[in-house]
Amino acid sequence: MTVIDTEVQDGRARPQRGAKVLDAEQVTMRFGGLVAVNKVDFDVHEGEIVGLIGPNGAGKTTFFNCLTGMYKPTSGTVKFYGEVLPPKPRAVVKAGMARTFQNIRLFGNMTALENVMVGRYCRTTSGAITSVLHGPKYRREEAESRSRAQELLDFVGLGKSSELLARNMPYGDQRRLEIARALATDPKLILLDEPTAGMNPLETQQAMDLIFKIRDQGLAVVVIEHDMRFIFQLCDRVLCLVRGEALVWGTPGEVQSDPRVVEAYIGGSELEDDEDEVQA
Amino acid sequence: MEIFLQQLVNGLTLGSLYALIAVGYTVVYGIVQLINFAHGEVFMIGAFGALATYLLLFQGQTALWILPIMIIGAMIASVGTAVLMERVAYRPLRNAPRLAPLITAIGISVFLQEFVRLFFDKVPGTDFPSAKAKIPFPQIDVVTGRAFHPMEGVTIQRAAIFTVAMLLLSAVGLWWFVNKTKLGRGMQAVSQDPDTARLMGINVDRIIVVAFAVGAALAAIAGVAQGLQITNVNFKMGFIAGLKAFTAAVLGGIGNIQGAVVGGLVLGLAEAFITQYTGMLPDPFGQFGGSSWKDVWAFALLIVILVFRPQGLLGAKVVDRA
Amino acid sequence: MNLPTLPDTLREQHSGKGWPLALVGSLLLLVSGLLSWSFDPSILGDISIAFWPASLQLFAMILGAVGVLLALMHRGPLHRLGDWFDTALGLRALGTGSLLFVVFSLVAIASEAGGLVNVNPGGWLALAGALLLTVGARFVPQRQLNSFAKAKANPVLEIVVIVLGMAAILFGAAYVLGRDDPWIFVGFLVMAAVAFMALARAGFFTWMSHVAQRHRHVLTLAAFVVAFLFPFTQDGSDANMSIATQVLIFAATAIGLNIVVGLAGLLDLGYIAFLGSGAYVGAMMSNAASATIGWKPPFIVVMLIGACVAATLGLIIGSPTLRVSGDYLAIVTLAFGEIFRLSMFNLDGNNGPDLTNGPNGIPGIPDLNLFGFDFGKPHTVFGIQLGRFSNYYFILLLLIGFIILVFTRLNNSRIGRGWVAIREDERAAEAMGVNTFGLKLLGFAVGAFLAGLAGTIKAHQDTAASPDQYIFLESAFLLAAVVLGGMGTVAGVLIGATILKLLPEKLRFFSEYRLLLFGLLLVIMMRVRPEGLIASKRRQLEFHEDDEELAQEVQADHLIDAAPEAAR
Amino acid sequence: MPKRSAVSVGATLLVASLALSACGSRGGSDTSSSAAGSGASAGGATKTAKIGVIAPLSGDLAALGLGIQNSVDLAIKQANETNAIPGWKLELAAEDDQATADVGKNAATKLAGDKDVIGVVGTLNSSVALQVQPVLSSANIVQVSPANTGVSLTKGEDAANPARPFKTYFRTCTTDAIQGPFAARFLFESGIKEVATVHDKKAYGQGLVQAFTEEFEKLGGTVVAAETINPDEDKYDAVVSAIKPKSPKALYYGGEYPNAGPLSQQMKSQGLNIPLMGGDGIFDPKFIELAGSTSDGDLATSVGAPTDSTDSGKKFLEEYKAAGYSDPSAAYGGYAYDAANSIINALKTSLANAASVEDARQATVDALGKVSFDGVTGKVAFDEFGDTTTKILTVYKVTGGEWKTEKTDEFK
Repeated sequence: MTVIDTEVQDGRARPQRGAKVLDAEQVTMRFGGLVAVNKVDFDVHEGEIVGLIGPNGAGKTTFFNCLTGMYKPTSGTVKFYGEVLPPKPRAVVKAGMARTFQNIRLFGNMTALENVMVGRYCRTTSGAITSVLHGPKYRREEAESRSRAQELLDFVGLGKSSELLARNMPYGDQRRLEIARALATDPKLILLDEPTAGMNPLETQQAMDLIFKIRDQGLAVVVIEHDMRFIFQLCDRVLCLVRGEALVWGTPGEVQSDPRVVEAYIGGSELEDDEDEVQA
Repeated sequence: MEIFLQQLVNGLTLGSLYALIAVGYTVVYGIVQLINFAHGEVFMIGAFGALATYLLLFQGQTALWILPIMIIGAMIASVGTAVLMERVAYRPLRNAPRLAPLITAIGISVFLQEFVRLFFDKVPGTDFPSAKAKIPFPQIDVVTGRAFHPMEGVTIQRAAIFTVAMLLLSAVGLWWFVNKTKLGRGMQAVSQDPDTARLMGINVDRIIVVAFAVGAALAAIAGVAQGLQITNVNFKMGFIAGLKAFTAAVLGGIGNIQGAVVGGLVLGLAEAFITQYTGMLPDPFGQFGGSSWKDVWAFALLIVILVFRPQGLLGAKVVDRA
Repeated sequence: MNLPTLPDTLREQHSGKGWPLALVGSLLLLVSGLLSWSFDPSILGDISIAFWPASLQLFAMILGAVGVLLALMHRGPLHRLGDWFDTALGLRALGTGSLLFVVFSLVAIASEAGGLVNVNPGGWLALAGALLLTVGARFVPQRQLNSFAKAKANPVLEIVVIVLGMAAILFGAAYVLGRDDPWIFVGFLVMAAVAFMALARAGFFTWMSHVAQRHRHVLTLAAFVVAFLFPFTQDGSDANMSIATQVLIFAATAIGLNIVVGLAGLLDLGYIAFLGSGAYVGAMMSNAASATIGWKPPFIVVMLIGACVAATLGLIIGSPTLRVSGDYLAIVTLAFGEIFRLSMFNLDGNNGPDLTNGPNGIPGIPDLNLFGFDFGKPHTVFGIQLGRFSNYYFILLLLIGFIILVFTRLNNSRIGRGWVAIREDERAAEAMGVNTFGLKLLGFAVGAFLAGLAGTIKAHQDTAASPDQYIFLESAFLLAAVVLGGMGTVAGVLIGATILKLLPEKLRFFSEYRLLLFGLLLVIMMRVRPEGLIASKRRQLEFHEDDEELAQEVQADHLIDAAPEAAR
Repeated sequence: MPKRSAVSVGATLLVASLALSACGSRGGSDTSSSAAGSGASAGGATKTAKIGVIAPLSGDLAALGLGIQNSVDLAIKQANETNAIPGWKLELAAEDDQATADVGKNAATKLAGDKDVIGVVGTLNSSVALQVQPVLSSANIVQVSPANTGVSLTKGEDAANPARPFKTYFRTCTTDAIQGPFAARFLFESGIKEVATVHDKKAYGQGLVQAFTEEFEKLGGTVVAAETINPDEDKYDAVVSAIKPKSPKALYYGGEYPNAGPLSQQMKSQGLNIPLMGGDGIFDPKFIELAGSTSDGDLATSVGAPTDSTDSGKKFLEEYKAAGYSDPSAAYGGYAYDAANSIINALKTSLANAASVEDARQATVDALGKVSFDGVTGKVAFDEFGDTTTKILTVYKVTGGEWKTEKTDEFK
């Protein structure tokens, strides 16, 4: 695989933290009587990889959805570059935040290239008329979209698969395609929901390399994961959520050594099904 | 006042008919989330089943005891059709893309209409009239004939009383079936959570067939009631009736059996009163009232409910079918 | 057309005998067409004369010729072509198919003339030929094939093939449309299907699709030239042209619907209302005596107004998509369609303002007259008389060309990708920044706009607009054309529209059963081939040979993946 | 084709056919000509002319349509037997219009494309005629309708300034403009001063009710309620409820029997016990079947004297019966028979010296305008608009489950 780049593989040569990209303050989310997320603080800077961990039902995905604008928090604010975004996925993407899905949600009957080109949608503006007339704007944007999409496919290591249907691609490639699609929206911040779910160790390693590579482009990255080892190797800071509350928020070392985290992971999976439902 | 009472009677009669058909939509939807678009045709086949029973066994007679046998004949025809179509057309599509069952349903609907139209008079061993034109429906003593006049200006048709009575009877029967029998409770379980129900050892396929059958049986009763009321049947009678009944089911909250009954009655009454009172409005508006526009208003109501309150009046099992 | 396959050993033992048998069978079939098939000169366009083949004889000769061609490609002078085409499979399909065709022919003769005794030696010879071919083909061994991807392209040859193919379609269409005898008509269809199957099995169409990829513009141009030439083959008769114009209007509307259903994945069961609104605008602004609007602008303006009215309706019907989707949306659109029809029915002055003249519609719409060209008058071009419907055919051809252009260009733009993304996964599309609601509305509006354009012409072509032309069943037919042909494709919709409009017209005995079969067809299609006769490029890729290995790989991967996923 | 089963016959024919094939000449039937007409060989001296029929041969109104088709067929057969037009053989070309305008137009296009078609009998429905007229007119083919009663078909849309829209269109039945008023006078004269009207909004029903209302009000009666129904509907509760409080003494219905029957039944079962009266569209046994036992007393007008009341009418009915058609001649059989005979009469002049059918079409249009003979429904002749000059009408009444003649009169 071409993505493996020995220089960043060790993951220790981390660039300087940049400006604050995302700032969540006291985010609370209630569904009826259930408090899914309770007063959580969170922030991400440019060039930083932040992890989000927690047992099943800890409210990770709910929190994630608050960050990406799918939900409007019951109280508290989420600011992106200092601004509160409207709770509309489209506006959020436009502002520069992109995401992937826990259960891969590609456009199965489109080719890999087309999938990525859909990601360019919000950065292009050709309307129906210029599209039909093949006007200069259409030609320019279409060529730009195409080359950018191919570039991104190359970047994630799928350059040769551009004409394959997404549904026919191997599982690991689908994950990477999803990342390429998210990158196509020109994000400042990318949120990855369990990017290594169902991957074997080799693929996991490749995914980690890819995430470093994205970070090295100056993007901020938020990762939700179950795989502790993966998170601790990858992230600069880690937030551990348990039952909707921020249990620990610090460097991988701090989180790893906190006894409460271990305890939470052993005994805390009561709200199993809630997460799936919220996701759907 | 007489006008009001008369429209109340008309509305309840119409509503009872809608309610009987609407149950079929709601039961099936509650269990498989399928809009059985062909249910209107099941209703139509019920009416023809009753007619065929009459023509075969009792031609020329008018005694009351014939009626239950006609209803049984109607049910055999309707239930048979519904079960067959579930088995042949819908079951193989249970995991198909979402457009497939709906398109199939349209296909079945057209097929059944045409089948009756073309072949009703070709049933071997009979001399049924051709269904290409309207066929007179038999008159039965007691339930057809001279109307009642409880007071000046109000008429109650005998067939109307029959329809409302059949609705009451069916509602009680249905309540008993759903709550008191094993199959009925199985139906409830499947509609709440098919996967768990399957794990608990409930035969989901069988429950689905039962749902189709129950809906068809009530539609058959509706078919007979309609035949007695308007004294003729034709192969097209299922389309609009089916659409209206679907509106009723949505109105009450699709998936909710009480909802279907309430929705049917509400829709029937609404239609009757809209017909009567919009026609009396001063002119620019009055033109859009009366019986010509009642279907338009019914469909407009359907759209408004689907858009703004898809869970209906009584709330329903709403599943995102996106 | 698959008989049980022979055991390999048996096939190897007799492999030498298969080819000559197949060749002789094909030759017999070819020769049989030159002999008399029946005693009775009055049936089936007179097949009683030797050395002057007609109808069924001609069809048998075509099948024989295909057989000879395939056989000679397998071994003999053309054997080098056999490296590319799977002649064995082709011959087998042809064998079974020819047998079917000959049996059909004999049944036709027997039923028309009263008994098999009326079959002449030609017919029996054809049967013998088909039998020999069937048996022989079973023993013909398959050869190692080269992939077309490696084939060296000879552009001139390829273009010639395209032109020949198109010419064949033109002559075939002109011939078959001239047949009124249902036996001959069906016989032709059987023959065409058999030839098509045989060539398809031989890989001919795979090659054609490669060729088409390389010469897309030539293909499009050729298709339009053929369509343009079609009226000239009709010898001044307008009966077929009347059907052809109906097919075009139907297809144009169906392509518009294809945007909504095929691309954006939104089921619309009230689509005929858009065609209807266009037609009503066309009618109300025409010079008809009962037209209800006094303003008579030039037709181009009327077209635009009609299209815009339809597009506005499209926006209204599309607006519930903000909150409603799936089955509920389908029912909402159905209700809108019914409301449209009932409104047109009611707006006659008694119930509401007098706009549409009620159930009687607006009759007596005069013919179009554009730039001094009167569409109602026959015109003579190159010595061939073209009637009223031919005139409309040409303008409709222009219209459908425009509609196809709009469809394909939108499909290949960011908007088209947005639609497909919505169809595939609306939430994911939204999360990728696609303006889902706006695009859905746009889909409805564009589709409705195109249908409205078609409607304004339809009003003049029909000379009337009335509510009973725009019933739910018509919407169902449109949907069926899209589903039958293949969602998201132009060619599929054209084929679907042609099948649904042409067959009932041509097979009058069948018209009574038209709707019955239509319903059955929908059910069977959904069960057997939900993607339609012609799968869209995107869907076709699913079956693409290059992907086959990959698909297996993916499956294997998923087996591995399934384990940890289940464990979670 | 007679059935040949004996092998010996086959063998003889084998020899014959081989001999025939040796000559190798083709009868000319497999040329590229696409018109339906060339199927019949133009052998001998007789040339072929076709008379088309456009009528609903399937669907709700098929009973009426088949009667028309058979009656025309009878007329053609008789003309051929008597060799009415020397040198020409007549053929029937029947097309189904399913009582739908669109289908009717296709049928007309097909007939217009047939070079042998000289005239068409049809249509049943005025709404279909509106679309058939222009198509046949553009090919200059005469059309004689046995049943269209819509006034505008011959007098144009503007009632004040009648102008004939199509020179090729004629009819053997009288129009709504006569039938409606005739009914109005009948009701008024039988002492009914308050009526309700209902129509199905179609050209026929609406025109009928309009003409009825004008005359009835002119006579001094009142129309207490005017309602419409949608012909697709089965239940008329709403309409009956709206009419009942106005307590009319009779209901005049504009439309056809598939709706009129159930309407009569339903209004009576809801306590509105007044006679329903309609035009020729409800004058059919099917009406009584659908209206049930309470239909006694319902009335219908129909054009002309009852077919079985005149000698020529009786003769027609006997011949029709003798010809063994499976469907009855129905309400319009006599008019269709007269329509066909009017065309045949015109052809006697126009085809006499014509080389081909196409050449004779204009002459046929001219000749048809001058036709005058005694038909089974009375005298057949046309005025300057193409309307029949006969204005005899009959009122029928349902008595004991059958239509019985009530009154025959000439409208003045």
